[in-house]
Amino acid sequence: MKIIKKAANLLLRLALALIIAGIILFVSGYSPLKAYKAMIWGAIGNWNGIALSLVQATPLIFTGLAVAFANNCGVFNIGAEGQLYLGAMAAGVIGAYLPPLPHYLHLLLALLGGALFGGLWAAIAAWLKVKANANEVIMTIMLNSIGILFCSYLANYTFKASGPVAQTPEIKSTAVLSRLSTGTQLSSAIFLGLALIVLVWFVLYRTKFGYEIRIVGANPRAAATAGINVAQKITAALFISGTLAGLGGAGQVLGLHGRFIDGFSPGYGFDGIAVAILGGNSPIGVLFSALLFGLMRAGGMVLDRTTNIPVDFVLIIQAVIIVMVAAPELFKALKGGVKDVRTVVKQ
Amino acid sequence: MLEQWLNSDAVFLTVALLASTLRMATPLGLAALGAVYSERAGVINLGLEGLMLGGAFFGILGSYLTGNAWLGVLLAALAGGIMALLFALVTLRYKANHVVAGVALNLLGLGFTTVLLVAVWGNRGKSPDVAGIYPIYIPYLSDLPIVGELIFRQSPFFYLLIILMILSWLFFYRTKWGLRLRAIGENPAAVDSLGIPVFTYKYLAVIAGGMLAALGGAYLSLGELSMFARNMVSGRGYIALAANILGNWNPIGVVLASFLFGLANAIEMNLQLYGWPTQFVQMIPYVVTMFVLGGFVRKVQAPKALGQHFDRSNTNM
Amino acid sequence: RVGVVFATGGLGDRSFNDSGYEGVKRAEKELGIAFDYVEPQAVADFESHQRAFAQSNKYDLIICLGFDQADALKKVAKEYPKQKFVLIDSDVDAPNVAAILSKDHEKSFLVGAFAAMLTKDTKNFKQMNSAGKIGIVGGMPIPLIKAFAAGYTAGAKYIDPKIEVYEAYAGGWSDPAKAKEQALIMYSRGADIVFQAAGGSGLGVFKAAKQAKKYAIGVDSNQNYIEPDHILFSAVRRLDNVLYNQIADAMKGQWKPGIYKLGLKEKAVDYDLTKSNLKIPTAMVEKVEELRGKIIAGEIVVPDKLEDVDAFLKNVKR
Amino acid sequence: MEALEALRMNKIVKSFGSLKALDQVDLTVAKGEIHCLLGENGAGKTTLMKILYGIHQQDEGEIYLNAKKVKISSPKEAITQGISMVFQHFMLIPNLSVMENIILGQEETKMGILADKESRNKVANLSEKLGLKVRLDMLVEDIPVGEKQRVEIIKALYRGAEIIILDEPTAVLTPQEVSELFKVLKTLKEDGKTIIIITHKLKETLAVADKVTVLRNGKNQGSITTDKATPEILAQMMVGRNVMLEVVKGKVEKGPVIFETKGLNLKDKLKNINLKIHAGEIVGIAGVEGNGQTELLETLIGLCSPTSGSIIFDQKDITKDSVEERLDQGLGFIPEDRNDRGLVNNFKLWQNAILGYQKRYEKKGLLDFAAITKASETIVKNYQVKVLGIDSKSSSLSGGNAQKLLVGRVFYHNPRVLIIAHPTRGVDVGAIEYLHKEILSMRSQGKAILLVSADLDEIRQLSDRIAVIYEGAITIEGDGGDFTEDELGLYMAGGLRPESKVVKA
Ligand SMILES: Nc1ncnc2c1ncn2[C@@H]1O[C@H](COP(=O)(O)OP(=O)(O)OP(=O)(O)O)[C@@H](O)[C@H]1O
Ligand SMILES: Nc1ncnc2c1ncn2[C@@H]1O[C@H](COP(=O)(O)OP(=O)(O)OP(=O)(O)O)[C@@H](O)[C@H]1O
Ligand SMILES: [Mg+2]
Ligand SMILES: [Mg+2]
Repeated sequence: MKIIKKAANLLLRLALALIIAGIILFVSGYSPLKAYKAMIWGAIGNWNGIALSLVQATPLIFTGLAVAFANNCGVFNIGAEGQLYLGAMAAGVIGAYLPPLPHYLHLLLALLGGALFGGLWAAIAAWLKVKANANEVIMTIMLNSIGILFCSYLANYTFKASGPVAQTPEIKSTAVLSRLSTGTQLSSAIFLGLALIVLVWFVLYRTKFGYEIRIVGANPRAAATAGINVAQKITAALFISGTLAGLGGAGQVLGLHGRFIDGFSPGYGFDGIAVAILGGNSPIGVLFSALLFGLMRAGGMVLDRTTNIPVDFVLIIQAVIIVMVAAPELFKALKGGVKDVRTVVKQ
Repeated sequence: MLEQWLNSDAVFLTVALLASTLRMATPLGLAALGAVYSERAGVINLGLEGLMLGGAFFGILGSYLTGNAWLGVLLAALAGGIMALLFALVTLRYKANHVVAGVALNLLGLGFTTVLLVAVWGNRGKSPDVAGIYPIYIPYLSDLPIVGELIFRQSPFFYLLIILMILSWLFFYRTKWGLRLRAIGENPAAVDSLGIPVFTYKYLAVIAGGMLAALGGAYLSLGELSMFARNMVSGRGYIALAANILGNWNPIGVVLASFLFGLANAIEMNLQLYGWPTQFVQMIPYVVTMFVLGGFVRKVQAPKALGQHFDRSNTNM
Repeated sequence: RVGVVFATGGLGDRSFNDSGYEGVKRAEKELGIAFDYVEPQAVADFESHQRAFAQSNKYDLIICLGFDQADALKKVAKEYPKQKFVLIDSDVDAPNVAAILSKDHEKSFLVGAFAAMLTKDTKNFKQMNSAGKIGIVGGMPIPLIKAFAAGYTAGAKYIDPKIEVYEAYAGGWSDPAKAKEQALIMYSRGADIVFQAAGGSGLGVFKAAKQAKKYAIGVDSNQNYIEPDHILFSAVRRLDNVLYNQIADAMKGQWKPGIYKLGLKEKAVDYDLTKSNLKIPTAMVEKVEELRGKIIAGEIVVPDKLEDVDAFLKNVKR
Repeated sequence: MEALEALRMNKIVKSFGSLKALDQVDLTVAKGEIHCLLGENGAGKTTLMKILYGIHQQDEGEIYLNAKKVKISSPKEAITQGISMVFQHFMLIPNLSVMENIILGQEETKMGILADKESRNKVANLSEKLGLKVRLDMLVEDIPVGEKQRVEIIKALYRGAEIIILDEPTAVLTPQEVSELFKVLKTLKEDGKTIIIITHKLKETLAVADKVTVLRNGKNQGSITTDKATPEILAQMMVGRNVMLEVVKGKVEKGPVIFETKGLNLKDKLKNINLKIHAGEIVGIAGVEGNGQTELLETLIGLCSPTSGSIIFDQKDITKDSVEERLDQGLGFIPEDRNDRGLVNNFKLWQNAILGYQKRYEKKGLLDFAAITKASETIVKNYQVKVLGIDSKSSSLSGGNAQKLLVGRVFYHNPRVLIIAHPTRGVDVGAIEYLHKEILSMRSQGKAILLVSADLDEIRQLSDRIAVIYEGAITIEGDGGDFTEDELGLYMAGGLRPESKVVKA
């Protein structure tokens, strides 16, 4: 019941957002209706659309979970982007260079590698925070740039595939996360994501470890007094956060690109921040907001492809939607406004 | 002897290095100052990137329409203020999460400037050249050896930064408004209970922050290139945010932090010329930051109420 | 009807995508074709855009710009064997794909040779010094751009082995301010000519040339008009022609799949002196034309990797 | 003759959602009167005052100042009406100086620039006149609570208020500080100021107030002048039943020493602390806030490790053990500030009920919800925590109930040694009576108990032995009966030097 209410409320917000964005479009001389037909059709109109939305949502599920997990322990991990890159690179290298192995073993190793390197990258920030109590926000911002450049180096020199592109060789078939349906890019990576949603939910809300993580996040002093090793929990939380982001990168490489490509991410890690916070840092919330972002991206792609509306409007529309979903009071106010209008019209 | 030394390559190169340091630091410094204002009022400003981009665009537009670069600067500040006002409304009045609202602001900044770029000049890449704001040589002083070239032949924006830094410091630590702002960032309920209009301060601070960030953007467009190019801020907003933290939310601190970033950048660009692997050289600024922060700047203290929504009737006091 | 999938970075990059766009525009005007285009935001988007165009099966030709579309196209081309594709800057070997690579290193070689001669020409060019230094500012240190650097260096050192070539990267395609600073640094260290291969960032290089009263070289399309008093010439690549011709062939039913490596020989790349106010001495032009001849004749094989430049200089006969 | 009224609140009604915090409450205060508001935790005292101060808006009812009807919709208006309020939780900015905290909002300036000298003089005069000593240039985060409270009061007076509201100002003060404060209040009364004070301490009420108004569950239980009142009557009015204000302490055979500290030192904070606690014994640590109590507590529980010395628990040296290990061995800890180290507000009650003992509710890595529910419900039942259910947020507990939860949590998990700090701070008489009973029952169960409190009555009523801590050292130690209240107060103020240490066998 509560869920349904929430969903209805969310839909209302989206509708309102689209109205506002529609006004902007209209003022700029484009037809909102055409735009939304394209967007909505493109995002959920047919199987391809749905698949596309899911494809776009997949990496955000991982990065959103990553950021959310850290937030639950009171650590702000802006570094998901860098961790995603490290994970992707590790998975790409393992997938391409390991001698032939049984399918699932190879795949498993690639995923584990991705998780491990993503985690270690985050652990650096954790270590600096705990040892030197360095602010994790800057640390992770810096680690983003460093990690991306480092991977770029590896893709340009150490593990470069021959050819004009800075990318690693194609991964062996034994390391592939199989595609779900031909004609779409949807891969089983999304199942991994869904599984992780459940797993993270379980860890956070059903285990002592998760309980302690969340206590540290809510009141570290009380946690310490209760015999919880705060530093250790923070480190663990950031490490796990990193592994989740790393898995996200691995998923893109093993399921979508089939190799690490320099600069493959348009900022999945950064969107993960918005996804996590919109989702209230709860795994379920992350799932929904990741799907929302997926729909927006997919809709945007189709809007760009099938109409003459410049792609830049997609950014604007997304901004409006995000604000509308993120600002409870604004929604209330507008609803009030709408009501007033209705009453005025009635008289 | 001195003559000789002054003309030596070493000196020449150092001066050049420091000169580019100042140029790289100026936009960061202005934006970081902006961050100080809004964050001291308790509002996380992840939207710097968008604000800078807005400033960069409207600076050019203003100069293009009026033919006067300084009017461009004015328009930039104005636009920054208005964007910030929107941001403030969404975060303060409508209680949106600051970080998310910031992300949205960045999207909006990129989207809108590009749309307008096309609308005004029918070109998605860059604006035409307009009257820019060029370095000014301060009479006599600029003829001094070294310092003359280094400090007294800079862009007006640089002097503006230094002046604003000093004024901001005075504002925060010597005026009652600054005192109140600092207090609001720590404990708005307490300040409110003394009859001080907390929200007015928050709004004004966020707006001031937006204007400063916009000036940072305007430096890039008007001060460096006399044109606007799509997405030309390219991530400086986030670096400015880092500078604001590294500088411990203190006007002087953040400007120094910006100079640190500028220096690291300048060094990086010089080292590239020695043919080392680019990626590694380009890591330098970030590694330096981590080293500095991990090594020296142990205790950075964020305003306690940063990112929190204040509601008088709902604080337990 | 033609569908175009641009490279990430999108229109307005003042080079690659834009000059491609010009070609298609011209085809629209002169051949009366219609076209739709899309500007992907991420590498991940290519595949679904290509596929959607193919699926709709409204398009006689689908043009994919950018090396990083190859992987996606491999898949999609197989799924739609009847759909004609054109791929720019990478090679996909398929019966329904025309993959076109341009030998950017060849044009870079020529402008490099020019630069090597000009940088010492202090009597025709007041601003030149005799330091014998030139530079190139790239967008990102990726193979494609390093090919520019390789050709440029090889060309310069072919003329004068003692020439020093500064090579640096802005670290992005949309950061003119940084590119400008990078160029200023090169100038302050004695370089007189800087070649830009940095997309949108490259505009900063021209600003630097203007500010330092030095010289720059444009890229991809003829950019001389941007700073006619400071841009000596542009190393152009006629992507517009390439696309125009592909479309024309398709219209006439003469379109052929295959992998085409287009260079000076095919007039796909060149240098362009027009629209600059700076006069290049004819002697130099003759020298460079002679080099063009040797390259076309295959006597000179320009390296496209920096690693190979030294070997090239050792073995090449002057 | 009837003194003219300064304030009249008429039929005030205030609800928070479904909860009716104030129901038709009347309050009349005469000019130049010290008026005390009494009531259990959650009775509505703070809410009523927050309405007067413009923080909350009443749903119904009117407010009259000097017989003039007024509408107070913000603290600003309250201040301009000559009202100022000292809140029950400190409203100070920790990283600003005392000075800055006081002048905030009423700064003296010369053309925009802060005029330090002027403000300084003004503040100095004020604290001079009232004999409230504060160090103007200290950061507030570095000063002890007592001084913080003084700062709050100066802050209120600095605004030149006519009506001054004090919400539980004495909760954290020592007797000396309290009597100082009351002197101040009396002087203010002389100057014709009107004072409304909220407290849970009946003796204080009678000592300082002219008139008392009692609230219960948001309803007005009537007013009474102090000359007609006794603690028993007031308690009766508050709780609605007879309350044992004096605990009866049975005799308990003390067992062997089970907890002991040997020459504990912590930088310059703790100096050579030697304590022995026997089974079935309560050792009370009396002392003015900020004389090392916090450090002592944190050292004993393991939050910081001593620079020298050792802690012995059952002949076992636990100096090196982590907090966790100490809890496992049966050390129970009730921290001084429930909201700081005690409870995780806005977490559910059951989540707080197992905090520190979560280990015991783990089955194969998972939380054993059956056990947790059982435990939480038992705690709520046995320790009379007033709450809707174990799923409601602990932030919705009133202080008294929050404290009961905290105590219940520790007692329920049967520790062998108890370290209890300020167990009844900010808690109403009913709850105090109850909590004291529980602590004594722990004693009779043979637990070794260390009790740190600034409340001398509490110390004297409960402790078998009393040690006075001053500037980080135990200056004197003796049997509970050895000290009169005044002696203790004297020692706490540093009246005796360590060397003249008298220890009774
Ligand atoms: N902002 C609020 N929102 C919801 N409920 C509140 C709020 N403030 C107070 N209450 C509720 O109103 C009732 C009265 O609270 P109030 O603070 O007035 O009690 P009190 O008499 O001050 O208690 P104490 O002696 O513990 O300070 C309590 O039940 C409390 O839970
Ligand atoms: N914003 C709020 N929301 C819900 N309840 C509140 C709020 N503010 C205060 N309360 C509740 O009002 C009641 C009385 O408030 P008050 O702050 O006086 O608590 P208290 O009894 O003094 O306990 P403490 O001293 O621990 O705060 C408490 O239950 C408190 O939790
Ligand atoms: Mg209260
Ligand atoms: Mg209380």
